[in-house]
Amino acid sequence: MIVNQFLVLGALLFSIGVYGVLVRRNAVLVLLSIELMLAAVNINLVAFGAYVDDAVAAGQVFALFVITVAAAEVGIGLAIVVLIFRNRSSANVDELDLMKW
Amino acid sequence: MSWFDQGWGLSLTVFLPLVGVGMLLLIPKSQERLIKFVALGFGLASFAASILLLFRFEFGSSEAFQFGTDLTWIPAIGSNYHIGIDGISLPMMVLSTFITVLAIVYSWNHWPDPHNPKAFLALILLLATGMAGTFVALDLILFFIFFELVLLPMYFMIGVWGDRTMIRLPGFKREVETRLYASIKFFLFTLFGSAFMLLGFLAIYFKSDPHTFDIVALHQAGSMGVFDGTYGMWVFAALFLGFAVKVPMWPLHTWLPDAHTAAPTVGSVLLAAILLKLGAYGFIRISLPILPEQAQTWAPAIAILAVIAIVYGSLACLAQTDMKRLIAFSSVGHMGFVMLAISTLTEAGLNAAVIGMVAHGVITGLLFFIAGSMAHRYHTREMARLGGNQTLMPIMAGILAFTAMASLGLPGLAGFWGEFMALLGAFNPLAGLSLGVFRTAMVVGAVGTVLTAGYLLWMLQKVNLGEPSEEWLGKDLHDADRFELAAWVPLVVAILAIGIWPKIVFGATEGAVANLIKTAFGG
Amino acid sequence: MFDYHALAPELIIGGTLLVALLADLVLPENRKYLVGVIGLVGLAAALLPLLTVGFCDDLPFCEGGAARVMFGGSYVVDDFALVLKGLFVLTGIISVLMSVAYIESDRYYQGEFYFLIIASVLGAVIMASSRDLITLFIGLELVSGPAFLLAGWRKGDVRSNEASLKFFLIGVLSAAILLFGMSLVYGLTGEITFEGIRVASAGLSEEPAFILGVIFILVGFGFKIAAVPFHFWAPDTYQGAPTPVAAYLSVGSKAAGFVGLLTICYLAFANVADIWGPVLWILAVLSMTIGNLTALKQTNIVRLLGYSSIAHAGFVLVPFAMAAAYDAEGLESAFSASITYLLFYAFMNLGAFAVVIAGAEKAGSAEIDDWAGLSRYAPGLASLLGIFFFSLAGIPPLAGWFAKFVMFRSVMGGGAGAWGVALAVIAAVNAVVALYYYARVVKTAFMDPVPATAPLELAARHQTAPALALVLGITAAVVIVAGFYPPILSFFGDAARVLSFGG
Amino acid sequence: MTTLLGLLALAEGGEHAVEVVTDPGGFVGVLADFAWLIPVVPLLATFAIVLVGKRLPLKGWELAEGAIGFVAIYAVALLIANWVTPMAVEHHIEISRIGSLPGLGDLVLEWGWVVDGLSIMMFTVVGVVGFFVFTYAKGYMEGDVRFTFFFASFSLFAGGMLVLVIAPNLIQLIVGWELVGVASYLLIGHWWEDHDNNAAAIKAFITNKIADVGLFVGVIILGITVGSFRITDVLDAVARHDSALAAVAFWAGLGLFIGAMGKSAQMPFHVWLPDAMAGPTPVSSLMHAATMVTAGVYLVGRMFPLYQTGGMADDVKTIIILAGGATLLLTGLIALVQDDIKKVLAYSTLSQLGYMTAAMGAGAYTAGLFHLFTHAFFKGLLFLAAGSVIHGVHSNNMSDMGGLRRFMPSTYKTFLIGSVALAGIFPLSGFWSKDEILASLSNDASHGGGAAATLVLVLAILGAFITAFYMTRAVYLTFFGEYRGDGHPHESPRVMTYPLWGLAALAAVAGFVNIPGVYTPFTEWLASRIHVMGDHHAGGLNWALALIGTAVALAGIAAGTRLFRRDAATQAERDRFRIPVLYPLLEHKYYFDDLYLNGIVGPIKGPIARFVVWTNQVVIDGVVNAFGAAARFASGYVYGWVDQRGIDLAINVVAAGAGEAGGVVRKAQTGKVQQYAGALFAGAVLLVVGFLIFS
Repeated sequence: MIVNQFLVLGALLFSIGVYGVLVRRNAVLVLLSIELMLAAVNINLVAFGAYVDDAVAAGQVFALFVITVAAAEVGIGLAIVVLIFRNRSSANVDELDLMKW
Repeated sequence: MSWFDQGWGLSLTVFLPLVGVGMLLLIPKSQERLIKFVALGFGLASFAASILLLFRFEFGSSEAFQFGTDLTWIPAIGSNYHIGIDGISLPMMVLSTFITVLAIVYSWNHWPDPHNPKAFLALILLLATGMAGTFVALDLILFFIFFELVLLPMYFMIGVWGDRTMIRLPGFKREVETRLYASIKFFLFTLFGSAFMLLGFLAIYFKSDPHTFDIVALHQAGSMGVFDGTYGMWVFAALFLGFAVKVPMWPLHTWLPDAHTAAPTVGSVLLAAILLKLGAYGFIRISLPILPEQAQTWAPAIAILAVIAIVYGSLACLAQTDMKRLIAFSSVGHMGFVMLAISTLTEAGLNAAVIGMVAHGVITGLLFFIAGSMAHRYHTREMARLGGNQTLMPIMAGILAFTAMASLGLPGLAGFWGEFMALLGAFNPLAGLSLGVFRTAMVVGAVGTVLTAGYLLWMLQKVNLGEPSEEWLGKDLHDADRFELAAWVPLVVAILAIGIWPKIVFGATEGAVANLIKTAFGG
Repeated sequence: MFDYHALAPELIIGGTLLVALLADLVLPENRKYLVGVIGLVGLAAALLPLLTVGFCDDLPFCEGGAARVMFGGSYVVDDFALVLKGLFVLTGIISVLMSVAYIESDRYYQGEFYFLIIASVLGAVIMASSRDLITLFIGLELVSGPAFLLAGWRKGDVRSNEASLKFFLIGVLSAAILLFGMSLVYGLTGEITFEGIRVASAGLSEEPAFILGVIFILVGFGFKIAAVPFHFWAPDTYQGAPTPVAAYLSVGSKAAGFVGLLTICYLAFANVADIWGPVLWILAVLSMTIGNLTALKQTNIVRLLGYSSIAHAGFVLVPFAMAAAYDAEGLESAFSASITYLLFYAFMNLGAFAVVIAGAEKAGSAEIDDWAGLSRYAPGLASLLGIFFFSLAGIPPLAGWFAKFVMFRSVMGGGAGAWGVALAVIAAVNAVVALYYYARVVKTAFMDPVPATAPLELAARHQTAPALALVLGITAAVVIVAGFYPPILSFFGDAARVLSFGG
Repeated sequence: MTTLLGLLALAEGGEHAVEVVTDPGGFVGVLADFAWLIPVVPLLATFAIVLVGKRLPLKGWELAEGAIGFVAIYAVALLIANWVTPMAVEHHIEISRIGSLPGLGDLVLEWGWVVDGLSIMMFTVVGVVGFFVFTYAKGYMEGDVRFTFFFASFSLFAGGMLVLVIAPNLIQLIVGWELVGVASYLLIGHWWEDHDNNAAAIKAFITNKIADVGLFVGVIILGITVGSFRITDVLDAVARHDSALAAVAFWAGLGLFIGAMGKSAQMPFHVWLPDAMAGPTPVSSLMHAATMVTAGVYLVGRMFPLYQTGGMADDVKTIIILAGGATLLLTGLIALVQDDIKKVLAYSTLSQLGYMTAAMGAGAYTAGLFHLFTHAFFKGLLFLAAGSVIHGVHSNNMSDMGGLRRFMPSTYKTFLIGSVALAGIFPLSGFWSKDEILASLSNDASHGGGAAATLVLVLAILGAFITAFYMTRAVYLTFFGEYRGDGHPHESPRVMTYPLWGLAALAAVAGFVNIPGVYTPFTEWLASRIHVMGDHHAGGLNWALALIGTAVALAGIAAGTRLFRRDAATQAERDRFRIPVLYPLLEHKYYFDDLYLNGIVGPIKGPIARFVVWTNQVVIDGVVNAFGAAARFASGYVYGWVDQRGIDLAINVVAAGAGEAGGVVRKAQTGKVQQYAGALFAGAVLLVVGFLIFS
């Protein structure tokens, strides 16, 4: 089967995620962009998993783990964002420069 | 006493002061008398051990490492606790323990600000361990540890108890306290040197086969030319950097005047008397025997740097107005003679180097003691303001004059032998070395002795002679007290003894040196 | 399949977690510190099986030897793993001890705090044994996740929040990059276990996608060990986070990152050292140089330690750098050099942070200038400061020298050649530069006059908390003794070396 | 026969070597074996005086006097013994082995003592003259601030001088050489409250130290090439025409002679001696006239076979003779214009040392040392007498004296005897020794000495005239005419006058021990050396030269009398036209001092030294501090730009890598976290790209 299209898709998603991380100002959106990157990773894993198709289907298993961990991380992330929003009533990441020098 | 001869004697000499440090830390700060006695006790114990070794030493076979032991220390890197002394290290070790005791005695009632005898004495004892250890270590890593062990105490001694006058450095806006500048300068200079020295040790280790840090084994390897070619060149360069900073050789010497001047009296004494010797000793013990080929290549360069140091140091002294700084600069010149002697790679040269080091140790140590005591009385070191000291404090002035005479290499006193024999060695260096360079060096060095005489006599004139300026007439300037005399008289005796009967030192060194030269240079 | 003896540490810590949670539910507010005690007991208990497994061959009741392989090679308990688990558990214990007083001072969520630290330690312990990508990744996340929260523990403090969010975002981003790299590696080798990857990756060192994968994985760990240029989060986070947490991050989680790097580089990518060797050479040089130079300018001690820990990461990376050039002996000594460095670094850095905590309480601030003349009113503390900082600077006879030494040793030998020597020289110069800023703090504490603003009467009243004092005592003792007799630590570094390649 | 030191040496594992050429045996042998006491006793006396001197009834003088008395007796005993049977005995005690020379064996340090004619003669001079001077000094220094310290230094000098003359090897010779130098430094600066005296003392020390460079080099050359520092070994090598030595002998000989020029104050090293008069007069008498300044001549004598014709360094002889000639004339002239009576005698000493040196240069071993011998007595006497005068009138200047013969008769008579002896009038000692020098010079001129010898002969005769002239001047200005000083001059106490008479007697008769062709025991004494001294010594009395010399001297006296007998009052002004052309030159002592001070010492002490310190503080330390500054700057730069702001650049890289447009990048540069993220990603990209490019 042909794996390249999947890889290109993954790469695109990943790049978009990176773009988002770099330019979006709202922490939640940055978070989501990272989720995009993880999604790209999952695509890769699944595609490769199908491609190499080893006995333990490691790719797919890995993907499942990634999804779970991602969920957990989003939980942590949102908690922190809420915390910050409470203290400064803003979730803009570019205002976080207390410790510049 | 077999246990004593099999490593315990040396270990006691080296580590008793360290135990003393531990004891001091347990004593509350308020118990000053107790603190002093404990410190003195451990200093004396270490000294006694070294003297006992001196008497048990087999002078007949002074080329052999005696009283040694070789225990595994850090198996991970194949480094052992290998110690022992031969005729070269014996005088240096005894000197270090000797000076330590005197330093403690002198400190008895001379406390620089901020007082705190507990910390001060602890640092002296720590230094003692480092100094003695360096002279007995027969393993490169062990040597390195002891060599570095003196850094911290001296850094604190200068930085905490040092001279607080403000100086402005050329090219800098802000003024800074001398002690702060001097201490960190000393620290960084030495660490810079020794970092490269460590790389050099590693390079030796990996080139030797089987890999070893054992100095004795490496002497053999070196004499068989294992470390030849450009590889050895770089290694020698690395070691050179480490040792030359410590000696110090021109132009790596500039930490010395600052450190010596800023340090408290005892600090200056220990610096001048022992610490400077660690570098020169490193050359004799490590560089020469392990890298003989490179030593021969480098010898002319070292000789040239040495004579530059002699003349440069003396000229610098002529322009000093601060008595202590003058003495500090004089060390540059005198160590120049030691290095010149070493660079000749001859028996006469190395004998001269060792006796020169011992002599410089006792003489300059005493000079710093006196300079310190005078600053203690007059609250100034400006020679322009002093004068007529001979009238005000006859005894102290007398000892100062005596020591100055010894320092300018007066025959019959300790200083002469090192100086004269350095020149002697320079006249015919090891076969194959450029006669032109060394004989020129000899003449320049001889001229250096004239300059030396010059600045010392002028110092005496400014400080001792003439009518005392009236600013001192009212003051009660008591002459040397009993602690000062207790610390100085032994040094005076040593100066005389070594001067009249240099065999005290040569008797130990001659065999060891002859063997070293023979194995390393086949000469 | 299951080797309960070998897995005992993980199980005990896991159990401790549950107990801690329950205890936190039932305990009244003023008894919460007991959770910490429970944690300590649990962690201490976890040390026991480590020892019994480690010295299995000498013990009558124990069979199976020291190196045990489980789950088809995915999970291995060899001496390397044991040593590092030991390190992590000890770090955990010390961090908890440091925290007790600190957390009590602002009294909320103590229970969760200890819970999270122990969880993070558990993650690190798992990483030490994981020998495939998934386990490694899980372990990594288990280390990071709690750490994100811990960094933001002082909820009221905006700096703390900020530290936490920065840490989190960068952490997750790097995790994503790491995963992307892993996915590529998996795809190109078709293997998950390190052994399999090592075999399959034999010919791949020219394959761009594979190179991309490897480098992305390095980047992911580079974040964890705070190597330049992936270090930016570290100073901010250390400064903002509660100091004990900063201590834990700079030692525990950094060490965890190195464990991942070590195992994956030396086991999975052993055949493609020519890829990661040069990369890590560059990272090492950048980390040492920029870390040290930047530290020179710092005015806040915690931040200074942050940059110093970056520089130290560079020093730990040094032995990796020449891997491509090493012969077998060289590889082994490099591997052990890194571990030994980590062991020594752990103790002196934890000690340094402990001093900073105690000192900040005495001097009322963590700004260097406020520490002027500390030795006048807190001589003991000042001396400890000197001990730990000069040890970090690598001045004999304090333990640090040996760490530096093995680091130099690894690049000078093993046929490292000119690049190795060059790296050694750069490291040497950096060591000298580093001395300057360490010495500057000591100088302030010892040689500067006490400022008028110094809260002397407060300092006089204030007593260092016993737990913290205990930490100081232990670490100081280790630093001094190991300085004169390094084998007490280097023994473990060595042991780890010998058997990890056997296992 | 082992002695105490020998035992000590053996105990130390050294060897005690005895080298006997003509063993006197018996009691004399014992004397020779214990001769090491000669230097040791005064040195011990020195320590004793320093330690307990102040507490003794006579404040330490008795120790000094006892020591020097012992030396005198011992020396005379040896002299007599040597008179009966010439002896030459050497003892060496090894201190230690300091190295080995390929082919030559070990190089050792030794203490030792040589008892032969030459050293015995010197013992006698030092001992006897010393005894008189020490006695005299008790009176002269009575009530001085540092009476005790004075005698400590004085017997230190005696000890050092004897270490020098008893030395069988060059190292020990250097030891004594420097010891007398220090003693001289201490005694010239005895009244150190006045910085002029200190300056004089330092000048003396430094000048000698400069000359010592030559001595050191010479000694080192000899020691290394011969493989031993023993003088006998060196002379053996000369005797057997050792080729290695022959190659360097000239330089070695020159080096030694430069050292000798320093101690014996030959031009251009003469500048220190006149200033040395700042010391107490007994010092000037014993050290700066009788003994110490003759050490240079002694050294040449001791090493004579090296210089003598057929020796290896006989080319040096020309230099020696010329140096001597120049010194004897030029310094003699300066004596003409001095007002300070001690300065007159000082320049006269320089001039007489010139005679000795010239004689040595002429290869006249005996003549040179004979003049040393006689000169010791009459010049010592003259200084003591002058001291007695100064003691009487409390001034050094002859312009404050005059007519003193009435007030201090014995001083006057003894001074007169000394002057006549110095002028070389028959039959006083000076006549014999000076005549022998003239004879040897002419002899040398006719035996290959060449033009130099002839020239110096003429100079010497001229010098005889000048000597007589200035001594006459001194006598008239001091003892005749009206007393011009203030206060009432008085004769000195007996403790001072008796020594004057003692020395006067010796000054009168000392010459008879060497009447050429008639009775010459002195020549035999000096001949009793381990090595034969070739010495072309004029056979009989050279009548022609004797007459010329005497005539010239008488002429000088006549001229002096005519010029100075009547109006001594205003001599200072009159000197100006009495010595028309030379005067300004003489007044400024040929500008030597100005040259040395402003030309050499000044620059070194001033600009050069300051420049060196400047290089130290600014150049070398500048580099050091620059490193520090650079590190600080770099850290500022790295922290400010790379670590904190420069990440923007990283973002651009990412943007470029991700093919983004610049506009987006602008926006991207806001939040710090995102910059960190950007840096992270940029790092990754850079590494990958870099790797793909470079591998």
